[in-house]
Amino acid sequence: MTTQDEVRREVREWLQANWNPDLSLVAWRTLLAESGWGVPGWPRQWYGRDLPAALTPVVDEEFAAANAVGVAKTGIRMLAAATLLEHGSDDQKKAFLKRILTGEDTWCQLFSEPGSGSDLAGATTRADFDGERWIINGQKVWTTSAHHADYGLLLARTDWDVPKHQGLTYVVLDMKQQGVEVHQLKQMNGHASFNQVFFTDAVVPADRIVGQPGGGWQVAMTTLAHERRGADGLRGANRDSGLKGSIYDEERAEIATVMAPYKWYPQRAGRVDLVLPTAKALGRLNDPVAVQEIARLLILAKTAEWTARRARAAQAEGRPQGPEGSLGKLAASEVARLAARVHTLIQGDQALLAGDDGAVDGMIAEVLLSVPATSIAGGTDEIQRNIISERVLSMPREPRADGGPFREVPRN
Amino acid sequence: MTTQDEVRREVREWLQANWNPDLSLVAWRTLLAESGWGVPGWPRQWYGRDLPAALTPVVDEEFAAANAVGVAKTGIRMLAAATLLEHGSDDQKKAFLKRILTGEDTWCQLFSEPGSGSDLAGATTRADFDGERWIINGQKVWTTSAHHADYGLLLARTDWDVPKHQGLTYVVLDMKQQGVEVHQLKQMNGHASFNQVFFTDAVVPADRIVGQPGGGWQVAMTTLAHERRGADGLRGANRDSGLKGSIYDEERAEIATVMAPYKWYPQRAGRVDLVLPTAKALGRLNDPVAVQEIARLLILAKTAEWTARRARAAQAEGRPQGPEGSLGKLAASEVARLAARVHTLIQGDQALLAGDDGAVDGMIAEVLLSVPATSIAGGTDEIQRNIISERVLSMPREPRADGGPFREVPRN
Amino acid sequence: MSFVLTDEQQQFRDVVRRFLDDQFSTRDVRRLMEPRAGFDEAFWGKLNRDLGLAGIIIPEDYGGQGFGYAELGIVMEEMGRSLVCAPYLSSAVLAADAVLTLGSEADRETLLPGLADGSLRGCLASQDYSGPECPGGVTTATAAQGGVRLNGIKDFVIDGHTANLLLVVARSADGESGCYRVSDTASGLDRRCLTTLDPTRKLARLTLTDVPAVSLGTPGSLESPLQAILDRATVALAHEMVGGAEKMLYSAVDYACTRRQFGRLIGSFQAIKHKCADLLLEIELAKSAAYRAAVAIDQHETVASLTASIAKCTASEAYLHAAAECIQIHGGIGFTWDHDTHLWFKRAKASEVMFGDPSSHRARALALWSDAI
Amino acid sequence: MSFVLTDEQQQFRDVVRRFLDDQFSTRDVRRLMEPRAGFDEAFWGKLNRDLGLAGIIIPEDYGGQGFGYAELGIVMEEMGRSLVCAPYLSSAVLAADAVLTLGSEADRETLLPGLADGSLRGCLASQDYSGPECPGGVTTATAAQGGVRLNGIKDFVIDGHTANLLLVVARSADGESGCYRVSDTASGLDRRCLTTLDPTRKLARLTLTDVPAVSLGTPGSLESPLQAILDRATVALAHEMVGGAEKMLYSAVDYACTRRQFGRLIGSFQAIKHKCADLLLEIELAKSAAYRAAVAIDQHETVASLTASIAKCTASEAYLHAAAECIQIHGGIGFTWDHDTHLWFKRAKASEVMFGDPSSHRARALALWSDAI
Repeated sequence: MTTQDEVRREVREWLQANWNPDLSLVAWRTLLAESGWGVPGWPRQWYGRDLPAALTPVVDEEFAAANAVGVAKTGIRMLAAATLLEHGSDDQKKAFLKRILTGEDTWCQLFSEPGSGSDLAGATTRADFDGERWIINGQKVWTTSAHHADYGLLLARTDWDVPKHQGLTYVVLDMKQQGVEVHQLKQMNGHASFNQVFFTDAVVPADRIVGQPGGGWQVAMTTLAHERRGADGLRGANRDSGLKGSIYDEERAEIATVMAPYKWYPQRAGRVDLVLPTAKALGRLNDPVAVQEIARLLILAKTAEWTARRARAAQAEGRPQGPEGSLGKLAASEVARLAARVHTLIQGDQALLAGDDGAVDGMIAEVLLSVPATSIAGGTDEIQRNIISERVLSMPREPRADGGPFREVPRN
Repeated sequence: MTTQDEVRREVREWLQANWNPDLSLVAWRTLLAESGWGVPGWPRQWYGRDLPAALTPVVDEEFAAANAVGVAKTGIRMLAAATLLEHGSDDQKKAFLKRILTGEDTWCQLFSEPGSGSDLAGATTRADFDGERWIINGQKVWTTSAHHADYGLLLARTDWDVPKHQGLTYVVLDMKQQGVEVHQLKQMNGHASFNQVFFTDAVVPADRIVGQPGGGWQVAMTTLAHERRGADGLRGANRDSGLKGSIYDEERAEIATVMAPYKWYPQRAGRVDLVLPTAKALGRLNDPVAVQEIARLLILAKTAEWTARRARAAQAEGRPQGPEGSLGKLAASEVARLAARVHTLIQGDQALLAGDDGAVDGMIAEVLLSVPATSIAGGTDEIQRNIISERVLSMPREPRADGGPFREVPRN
Repeated sequence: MSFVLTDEQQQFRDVVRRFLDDQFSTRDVRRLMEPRAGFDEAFWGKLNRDLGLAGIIIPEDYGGQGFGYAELGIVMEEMGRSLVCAPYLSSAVLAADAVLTLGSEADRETLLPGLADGSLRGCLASQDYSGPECPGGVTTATAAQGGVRLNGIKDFVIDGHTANLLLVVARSADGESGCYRVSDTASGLDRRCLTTLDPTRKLARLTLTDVPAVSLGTPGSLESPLQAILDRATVALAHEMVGGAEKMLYSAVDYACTRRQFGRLIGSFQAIKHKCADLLLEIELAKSAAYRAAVAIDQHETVASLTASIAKCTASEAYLHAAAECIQIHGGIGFTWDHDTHLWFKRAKASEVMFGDPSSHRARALALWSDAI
Repeated sequence: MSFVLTDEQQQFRDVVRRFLDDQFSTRDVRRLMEPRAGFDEAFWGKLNRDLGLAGIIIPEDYGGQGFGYAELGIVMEEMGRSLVCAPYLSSAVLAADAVLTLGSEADRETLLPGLADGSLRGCLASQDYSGPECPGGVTTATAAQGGVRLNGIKDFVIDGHTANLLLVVARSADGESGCYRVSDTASGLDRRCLTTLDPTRKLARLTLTDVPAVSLGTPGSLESPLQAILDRATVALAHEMVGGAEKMLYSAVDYACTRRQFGRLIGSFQAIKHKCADLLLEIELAKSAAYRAAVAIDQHETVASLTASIAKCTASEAYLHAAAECIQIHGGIGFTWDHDTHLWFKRAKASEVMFGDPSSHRARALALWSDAI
């Protein structure tokens, strides 16, 4: 068995021999992908080194020590990669994985539809086989980064005469084609981070099906599980190394593009970090009522963090990944809701002020207008409660009203 | 149209001529029932005077002014009377109504069963017709006063091959017979105010059916509507006139018997009245956190009271009685729950002490152990929310899982 | 004390609702919420010509309708439901009440007819600016030739940047507080529309530098009458909030009764039904409080301040809760700019802290608690 | 810092759970909750002979097991789940910790082996009686021949009426606080079992009138070590509460998965399912807090008091909420005496205010807040 020290020595030697900040970003990442050190946890056959999860942090540490740039790791691309690794054909892996790591391609996820939000499996965007290619018609929504994505992970209905979960097919769609139209969607907080995507006879070649025709729901579940686990690498991706040099500039630009739609996510989560500083600055820690509410919030956020850590530690010890993602998501909704209340309690009528007039550069106002998204995006609180009660507590499902051929299911 | 003044003169004259505190309670109430002044809102044919609801308070005022005892008005007897007035045969009215008013008979309500609590219409106590009489077998529960009641309002299943609401029959059951066994049921707060009632080949004569065989659910709805409206006369029945004389003593004794099982109801409701006095006595009004919670409670209780008054005023103006009962019941649950929290916050560890050691003669501890009943008794909060959403907000019912012949409905 | 609308009041509500349904939509809200807009001259004119709404609480002798707060409450509820953008709270409620309460007979005769017909759009600048760099700032009135000069900064003045009758509370050197009329074109007056999270109702900051002013009525100990004016405006606001909350609830219910997921109307799921039932209860309680508070004003009860606080904190929580759940029940679409729900959500959020947040009103309610309510 | 039980800890939990499942049921609870009972000598003996539970935190040198609060937490969770009635919190946690922390080496050698094998059942009387007629009363220690005499009233002493080792906190004339051993048969000692709403754990009032006592360790400024002892007991209690809360949740879930109404298992209704999901989250958060607080004690972290407060207030609310919802989901039957749920409900309610109510712990948590947690 490989030890930590062996891995550390090996990666350090490789970096000493190969790391070169004067390369272009893509050139360096190509080298990295081929060496397997970019994603050492992946299979050797596909740009990895089959390293157990417990040992990959060592690699990250050595990259950080050497100020070496890593592969592209943020955004939907990582969900695409995880899904293709699990369900893709060898040809698909060959075609897409490397360019995902080099950052040459960006991706988006085309699951939600206006008529199927909570009920993702109720998608009605259709893919019809014309004997040679799949012809796509319909509409998707809540698509982050669709306006610059090269490829989309599309869930489409290919069979209307079987129960709804069995008639879906998962395909890789080339976004840069006629028949794909992308419109921005503005939110109530003024940001516009999502898109609507319209398909009019868009085309997907036959070999771009991931998994089997009719087996799209299982493939989508893989993508969603990785998303709930936070594999989209959005956490902490905003840290800037501050290093000077063209390759670092290139990396920063790449990350900035991917992260742009997520700028308001910290506000959506409630900006718990602002609570104590603003309360102190405004002398609100002398008010016992404010103290109770602030404590309630900080305790909720902290115990949620500990609970997530406990779940991760259990996984690290090899216990199965459960639906803790749903517990964490529900906790995050509570935190965000309570944070909005607490910010208001602290600020009083100053909470009204927005933009340049607003407290903490308008961040408080942005929090107040952003938190309502937390309990909706990525599955509503109600869906999370269904998942928790059914999959963790093993409580019975509700009687189904959507069985039988999808064609006959009542829908919008 | 009769005016207030006319009614006032008429009742005053009648009382001057007839009120005699030296009569026995039953003798006086018999006179009263026959005069129609005991329940002036009832039909003339049945011990009333057809007086509109707006005018009956005048009668009460004159009785109070004369210190005249009224008819028996508390407990399930009034629900029995209201139900018989609406659905009973003339023979039944003749047999029962007068003795209800004189207080000679007491009644109980036999609806709930161990297997049908929220789902009252799922009753499985059976009534089988033997060609002459109905034979009753089964078990009821949560029956207040069953141990001394003369008659019971029984909902029993007479047809197992029709949908569940259509196979129920409503009968008047003589409680003083073999085949009816009553056991006390002790609650978690130490009181024992309810009974279980077991039927083993108990007998109901054919002419004791109220309404039609199979039409029991509609009749039960009448009883329940009167119950939710508070027609059981439990509100304010504890006021003692303090008057001396044998007829008053008799009345007090009669009321005491009926009211005994309800002794803990004020505690169940949360004893909001104790909050300000105890908070003041313990100096807790200096604590801003306590102040918030106390205010929250008092405001909740007060706005619930105003809302009930608004609903009554609307009814008094002739607008239809709606399902406001469910809103009031839901509010009462909130009040009770919050009251328990507030009492604890005020008392701190003194809240632990019970019995003679306890705050306010142990009343606070009794509140803490009684409030959980509020959100259950008389229909759970969940049932009230169903009623409100379906009947006030016209939201769709859930898909039925209990249609078809009752025999085939899955049950406990 | 009656809690039930009379038939006349019910008819009045129907008239107001029909008018607003015809004349005002969220398309207007979206137009008027642009920076510095705030209201529409034509709509304001029609509102007053056709229904005389600006004069509701102004006595008939001064050109008004001489109604009470019960009727005002009806108007506010309907305006809350339709999310009307107009200087109604500022002018027809606050300014009209200030002139009625504080003004001399001459002031009333001069100002009330204009306020009643809407040609005057008043505002009441009662709150001093209190930023970190200027805590506890007080606007002062200094005697000068032919009147006084005002200096200071007034904050959160509703419609303060568009009003053409400015009433400003200030304190003189001897500590007396007074209410002063300032011309909207006075020199030394700077009016800035604040950027707030609720673009549907505009708030302004008035900076006064040696601004000439004349006293409204006689300066004196105005704390108590001023508080009473604010209390009455608080009750009017509570009615507006109750109307908005009801709109949010029924909007959510309507959507839930047409939207299908999992082969069912989402309104058939208990998760949604029970949410709506709880909201209805909360809103009914808040409505009772608002009605009760209006009665207390109209009957000149001593508990008017207490009931105002009860009305405000229950309405605040009900409205915000209803607006948030309305977004939740709509799901993603409810969070978009193009969907209308956020317009009410923003009004709810801003109204929550206007005239005091719920916790301050709860504390005041308990301090004033009386069995007479 | 690890939040996950090791395999050994998991096995230990299994052993404790199996033992309690076999040896203790709610039939025992009902027997022991009779007035003045409180525990069962035979069960207590077996608990300590078979599993050595009374010695969990006592070092091996003194006959204990030398475990930390992680293991103690496991025991408390399981005891909470089974609603064990035994002098465990009083003796194995509070008294053992007091002797360890405050006692001299001689005290430890004399007392710990007995506490570890259960032959000594200790209690710690730390709280002074404070009734309306005697606010702020303080128990005093006065020097006398061969030791001291104690005077005062101690309140809410867990198992104080049955303990055979009484440790009493008192203050001397010069203001020093000390902890004193009192014989359970001492003259002048009156012990009364209080009537509380939770008959499953007995609390006593000790009235001391010139009671002879000897000092445990050296009197001095004991505020800080005493607070630390109470903090650690608070963490142990939080674990017990988490165990009880889980029991309540799973009891509700089990019932909902067998009870049918309207032709369906009630556990298939969202009203019930979502309640249970929310409870699970709340309990998981409280459990994380309890684990974190145990780690802080075992690692001697400076944030131990802070994490104790977090653990206590989250566990209090989760337990009470779970017990109340467990009654609600059971419906009427859950409110009856013969059904077991109320036993946990009462323990939850009493534990809520023991060692400080949630709001006092929240306030303390914020005062102590640190980024080091």
